[in-house]
Amino acid sequence: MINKIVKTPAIAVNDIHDGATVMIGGFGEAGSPIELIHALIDQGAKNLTVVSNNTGSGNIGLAALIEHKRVKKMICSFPRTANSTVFPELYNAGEIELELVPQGTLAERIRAGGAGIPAFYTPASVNTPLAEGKESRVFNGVEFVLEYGIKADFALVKSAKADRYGNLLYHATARNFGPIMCTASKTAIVQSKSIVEAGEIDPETVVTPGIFVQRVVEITNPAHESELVANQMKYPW
Amino acid sequence: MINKIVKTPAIAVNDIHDGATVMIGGFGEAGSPIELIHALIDQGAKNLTVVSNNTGSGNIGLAALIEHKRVKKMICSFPRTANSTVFPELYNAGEIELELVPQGTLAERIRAGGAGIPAFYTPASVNTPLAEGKESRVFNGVEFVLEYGIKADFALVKSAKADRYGNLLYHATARNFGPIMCTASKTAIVQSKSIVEAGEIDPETVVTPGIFVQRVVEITNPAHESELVANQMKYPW
Amino acid sequence: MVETGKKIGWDRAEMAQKVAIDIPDGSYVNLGIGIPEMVADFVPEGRELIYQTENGLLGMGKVPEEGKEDRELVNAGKKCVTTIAGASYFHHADSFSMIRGGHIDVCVLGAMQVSEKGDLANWSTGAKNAIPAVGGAMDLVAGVKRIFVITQHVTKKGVPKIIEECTFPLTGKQVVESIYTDLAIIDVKKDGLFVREMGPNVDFDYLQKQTGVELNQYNK
Amino acid sequence: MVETGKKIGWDRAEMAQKVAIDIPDGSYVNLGIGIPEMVADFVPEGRELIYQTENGLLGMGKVPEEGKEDRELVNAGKKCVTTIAGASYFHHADSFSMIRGGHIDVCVLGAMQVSEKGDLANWSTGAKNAIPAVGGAMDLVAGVKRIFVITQHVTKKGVPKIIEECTFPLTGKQVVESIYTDLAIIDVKKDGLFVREMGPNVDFDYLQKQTGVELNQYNK
Repeated sequence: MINKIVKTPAIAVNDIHDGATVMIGGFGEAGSPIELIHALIDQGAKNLTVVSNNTGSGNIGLAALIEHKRVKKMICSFPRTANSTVFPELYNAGEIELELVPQGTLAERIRAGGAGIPAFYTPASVNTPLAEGKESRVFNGVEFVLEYGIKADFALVKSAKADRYGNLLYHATARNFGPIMCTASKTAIVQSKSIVEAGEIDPETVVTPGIFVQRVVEITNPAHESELVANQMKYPW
Repeated sequence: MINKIVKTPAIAVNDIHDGATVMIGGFGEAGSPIELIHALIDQGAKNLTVVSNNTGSGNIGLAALIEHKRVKKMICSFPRTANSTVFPELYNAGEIELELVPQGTLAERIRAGGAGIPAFYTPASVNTPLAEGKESRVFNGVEFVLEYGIKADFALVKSAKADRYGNLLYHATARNFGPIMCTASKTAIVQSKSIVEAGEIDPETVVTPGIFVQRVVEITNPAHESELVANQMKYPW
Repeated sequence: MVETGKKIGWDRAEMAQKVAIDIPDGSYVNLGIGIPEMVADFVPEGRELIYQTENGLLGMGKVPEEGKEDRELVNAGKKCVTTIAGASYFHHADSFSMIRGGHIDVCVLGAMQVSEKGDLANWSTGAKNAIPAVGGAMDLVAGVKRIFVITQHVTKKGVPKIIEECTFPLTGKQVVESIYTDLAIIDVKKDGLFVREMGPNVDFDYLQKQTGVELNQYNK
Repeated sequence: MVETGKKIGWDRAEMAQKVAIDIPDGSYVNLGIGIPEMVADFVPEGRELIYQTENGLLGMGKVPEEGKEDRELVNAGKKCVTTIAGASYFHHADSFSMIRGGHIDVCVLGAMQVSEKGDLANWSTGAKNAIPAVGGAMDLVAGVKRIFVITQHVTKKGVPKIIEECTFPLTGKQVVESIYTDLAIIDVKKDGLFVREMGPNVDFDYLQKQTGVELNQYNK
């Protein structure tokens, strides 16, 4: 019987190796898989390349992973938040690399990685510093830039409902990067608010088909990032 | 108030012009918008370029549109069916053009057209006759072929449920090309088995967001293509 | 000549209202973070606009009542929002397919600088120690049909933001259609910038002095 | 030497069974139209395979009971199917993301010709008046991790299908991992074709005579 359910976040992230590329879902707080990130901090893997839209808040979640110097390089669109100094300090100290990618290009590069598309052309960033050094090409009189698919060794993603096959439903705008990150990673690890029996999720409504998911762990009461930040929590606590 | 609902298929297809590119949903019978196609036959537009996976069955639906010589060119992956001689006869007589595209490339080209991606690379068809004359390029030691996005003036699509905004749900494998064709066409025209009030479709389950749809017409009892073919029906009847 | 002691130009709410009036009924609209968000409060009676937020929601509604916030139902500025009846959620690649694919009618953005040709700079001053952060701005200006900019006419230090060539790194080249400032509404045309409307107690000479590039008047 | 009067080789069901045995538990599988579809009937007890059909369904189930067919719930061969508990529907671009993106473990396809290098020809004879039709075959061979071919060893006219170089237009180059015929199971290796197993009453000499290219034996 196919059963992708694992018991704890620690087991779920157990084999993330030093130097791995890890995609981490979330748009700010929404969809951020905090419990999986904390398990990864406990696990100790370092020299990670992290693909995530932001760089985390306060001193918990992704910001804590960065603060503990586990991240060699960030690939993201918006590495600034009002309430975190972790990334800026390391960046200005030259201790973390940054590949800045327009948000839509980041999303499309992840989707391409998952869809077996090695490269595609986009109009975003043409004539801006972010297109410097990149190949460009004119189609029908309009200039486009060549961008490459991104794949990862692992993805950490948060879902609302899952089953043993790895079929996923998300909640509201917590969906964001989750579905495409699952497709682009060899091992997609999902923390889900609930796990239900196979067949309880209507096949018409499945957002991430189970084929894209390798492990699911149930986290029924995930922490709220903004609450942890408001309480000035630091991980590990 | 935004209201994309129109009363009849005739009104829905009224402005399809001679020479238009028209995407037509469906994988065989599943998802084929027969009533819209028949309305298009009645309407009379000709010299059409049709993008559709197949070329229709018997003498109804897409096969009838082809039989009435309204189609100048087909862009499709599988122009053969067990029960239609319409396309083969015109093709062998040199009266219809064919651009044969691998099914996954066809799907991705349509998606690219809708997503503002002018071109992308795919491994499908490399080293085959379908890659002849196409640009190719090696990424990480593997050869890929350059393929271009496809856009259309109109799309004809079948859905199961719709609302006044054009939000759509589909039924089972009738979904196939519908969602991507809506995105790639200037005017997406949808026949829906039912139309419900805005808000009745759960936002988590919407398959085609209304932004991609311009017109919706309710067809509560669509004809079954296989029944029409079995009864040797010919359109117009 | 502008008289002193009188209110000069529009306040933010009035600027937002001016933008709102120019968005046609039935439009799909993406509002940037900050002043652009205020546009939603001034949609003229009888018009229905649909708001897209690039983090995966079409049919964004009003700010939620206090105590009813859902921290995972947010807009691009990460503020809590609601949904209208008829909304839909989707993932980021689908969201930017809407944007890049030209399906959004209007995008309203803030600006650091706008050039005579409609070039927009709104993501970075290029300063050495600034952390570069671009978000979805480059995709929006590349893909949305009409780009409206809403901004103060000059910086807090009084430096013109509407200039001949942007000195800050660009977000996009030749992308802005119209600029809504506290002093005027200015259209970007092939042959230059044209003043469509001036705010209360603003005259053309005053406006020109606050602007880093030559302005034109319609019908002159 | 093969004795006459005895059944030579495997029938279609046995061929399908041989393929089924070689598909690991938990695999995601795409079955081509025709004989490949029979593979699903022979999955060994205790294994769970998930079937994908490229027209937008993961978790395809058995043929429906008579009278319970849904004409819009079909497989790639346009035959009515059912879904398992845990199935999902998706559109064509997402479906081929699964295929092209390397997420399907095994694809079983029919063949017109297979070459010594594992080239596959299964979509067109290249004949003048034939209507070319390719479907999803080229995407499948380009994207799926392991391609198994199931085919009669020779054509109805007795012409070998396993040959040095395909004469028909290719579906894909160097894509086939193993060939399951009525006479043998043959693995495509870098240094040639290797016979892994022969059917009842088939010996190597007989098999070689039915084959258009030199075969190798393991451990020889």
